[in-house]
Amino acid sequence: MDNLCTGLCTLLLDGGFDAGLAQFLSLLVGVLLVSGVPLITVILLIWVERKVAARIQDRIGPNRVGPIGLLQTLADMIKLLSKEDITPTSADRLLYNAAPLVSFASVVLIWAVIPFTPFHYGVDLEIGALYFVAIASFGTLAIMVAGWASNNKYALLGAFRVVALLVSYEVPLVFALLAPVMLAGSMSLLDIVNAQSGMWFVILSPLAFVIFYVSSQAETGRAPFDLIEAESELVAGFNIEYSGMKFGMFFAAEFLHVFTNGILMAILFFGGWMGPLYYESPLIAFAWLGAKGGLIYLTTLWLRNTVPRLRIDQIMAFNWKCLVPLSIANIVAVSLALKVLQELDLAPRQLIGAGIGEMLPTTVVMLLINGAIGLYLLGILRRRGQEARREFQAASQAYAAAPAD
Amino acid sequence: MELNAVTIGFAVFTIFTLGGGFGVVTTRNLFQGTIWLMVSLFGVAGYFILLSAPFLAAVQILVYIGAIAILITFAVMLTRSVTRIKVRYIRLLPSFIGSLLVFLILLFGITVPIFGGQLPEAAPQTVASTRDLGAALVSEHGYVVPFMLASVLLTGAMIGAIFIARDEKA
Amino acid sequence: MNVLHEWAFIGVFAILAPVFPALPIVIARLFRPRKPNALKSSTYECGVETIGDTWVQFRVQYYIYGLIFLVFDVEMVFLFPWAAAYNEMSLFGFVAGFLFIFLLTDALFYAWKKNALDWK
Amino acid sequence: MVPLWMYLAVAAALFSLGVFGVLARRNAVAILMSVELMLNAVNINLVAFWRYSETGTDLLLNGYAFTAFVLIVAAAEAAVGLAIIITVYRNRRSVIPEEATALKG
Repeated sequence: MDNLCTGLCTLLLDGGFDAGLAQFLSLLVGVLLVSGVPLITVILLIWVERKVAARIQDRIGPNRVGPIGLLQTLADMIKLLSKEDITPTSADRLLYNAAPLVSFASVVLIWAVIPFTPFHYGVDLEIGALYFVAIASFGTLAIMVAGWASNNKYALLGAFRVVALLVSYEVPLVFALLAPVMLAGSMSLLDIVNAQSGMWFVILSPLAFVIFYVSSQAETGRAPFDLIEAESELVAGFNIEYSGMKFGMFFAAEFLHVFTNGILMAILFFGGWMGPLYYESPLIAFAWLGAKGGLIYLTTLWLRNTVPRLRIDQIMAFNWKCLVPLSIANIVAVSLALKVLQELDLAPRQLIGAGIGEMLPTTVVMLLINGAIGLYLLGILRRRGQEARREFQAASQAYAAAPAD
Repeated sequence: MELNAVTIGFAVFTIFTLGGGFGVVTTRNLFQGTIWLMVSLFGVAGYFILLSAPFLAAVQILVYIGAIAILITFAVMLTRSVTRIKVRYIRLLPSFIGSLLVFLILLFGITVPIFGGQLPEAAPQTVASTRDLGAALVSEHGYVVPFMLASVLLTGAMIGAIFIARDEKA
Repeated sequence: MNVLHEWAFIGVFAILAPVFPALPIVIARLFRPRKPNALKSSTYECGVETIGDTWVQFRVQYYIYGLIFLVFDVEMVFLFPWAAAYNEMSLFGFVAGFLFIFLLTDALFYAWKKNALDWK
Repeated sequence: MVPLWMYLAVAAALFSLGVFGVLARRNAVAILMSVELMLNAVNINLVAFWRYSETGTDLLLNGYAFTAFVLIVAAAEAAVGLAIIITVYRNRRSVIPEEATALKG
């Protein structure tokens, strides 16, 4: 959008506008264009989410409002608009009202740095990768504030559990993020995409992708990590006191966050807009990004609807005793292998602009290392699973053998 | 001082920083105090951006709003009777006079006489990138010793804090 | 000025981002009914009267997770520039980064050994 | 551009607010938060000096790197400080520093 902004700016300047005002107006148009993408997608996403969930559960899903239920979200919005908005008397009014806004804003703000095509993006920050992690931390704080400001035991308990989950899974997420940054030698998302011209990072570092995928699923509070919506335990968790449109905002934020994570993964690991013919037209590049992000998004929906919820102690143990050590091992392995290959002149010093041919030895070595670590991990997990099953069987036999009172 | 993006940003972030700081020292409710602290530190992050240090701004938000805010909130909830303290302040008047004196000395004793004359144009346009920082952190001519010390400090802090905070009975 | 221009974009975005969700909430004010009563706006606990203070005592495990997270979060501060400078780094710098990661991993293993990572 | 002294003035004000909080607040957590304010005032100064004087010389990154180290120290201080407060609270049911007198001679 940068070129568009400057173009508009000069146009306005020629039209006799004040310099500062022209700059501001062009910025405003740019922001509206960029933010339009997530705001329009979110309306579609809610429909997709419900339709996919319904199909997986062998239902039809929304099909009454509009063709194949496409307008269902609009109908829901009208319904939510007309719902009474109850603020509990004991709530902290200011923080209570601010929390859903911050929650939604923290997701939309991520889109400022997402490169849609090689030339169309909000901004290309030097610290892009760090930026979206930092912005996401506002979402965590918003949940904490929502839980506290409701002044409700369940809300506070739910918020505590969710925040503990979110901060825990942020560690492997950020460690996994280090791998693309290291491979590209830059934190700018544009550079990271450009560095994948030779080989996608998902092939160079599949483990990092898996870690990122799992922890971003947890970051959005989706099953199997859905402590956020543990209806059976916490009567809906931190948002229990919210109603009407404010409640809707938390959910819109969640849906959008899942899709945003899909797009981010497409950018970080699947080459973003890269694909056949992407240089022909920005629309094709944009379509590639959307297709990749959408596919990843669909797999998260699939996972969400088919995997049962884990207990909180299992979730925490899985994170701290499996994902975090794995992500550290992964980063050590990636950096070590790449350094050795670079010293042996088998890998290009700069991945930006590297061809497939140059990347071949690196790819093979990286795949082998990742495979070895992955197999080792699977072995450990299998042994742990067998142990757990044996313990469970012993316990159930002891229970069956015990004399009934 | 003309009106442009930088000056507007400076004014806004000053309101954030000082307003948040004021909230921290005056509010009785510690949870709200934490939020005020975050408002204040967000303003500080804004200054970092105005001063062309976006990396530090991101780190400020990541460390303070992402982690320390959560940590303080957890601690506030763990020490429940914190909110029951009837008296908010002790030695209110002497503290007020003392801090006012500190402010006046800092402002009119050091800042204005020494740096008041420095022109705004003194700021150079070349700014270091994050990559330079990364290279400097681990180079033998750079900051490798503090880098390692930071690592030791963090390890020590984590081990120590876990050792202190762990509930022996549980 | 170029860097600041980028951040001006982020600034305008940050001002507008909370406005997007605020708009429907404000618009809803025009349509929605407003008939609050004491029962409706009381604290919701499945219909049971709420007993005692909201600020029940929490377990210290939350704090310990927060603490470990904080330490790792701060570690990122240093690892990100290190990773960004990776390609033009000398072997010395590379080893220094490794040592850094190793020391922090040490702390994680201490926590593991002390069972501080278990949800009790 | 904003002149350097304005950044320093804001930092001085923030520092004084922190001093006031440390001296006058009764609650240990509030005192810790005030200490964080003071550390951040220092950080504003460091970055401002770096931006306005250092980038023109050979010492390109001193202020920048130093700020990052102050951030680390602040984080470590918060972690250990809060852990101590939690432990003192657990043992004495109090978060008022004046009441923790077990080690007083």
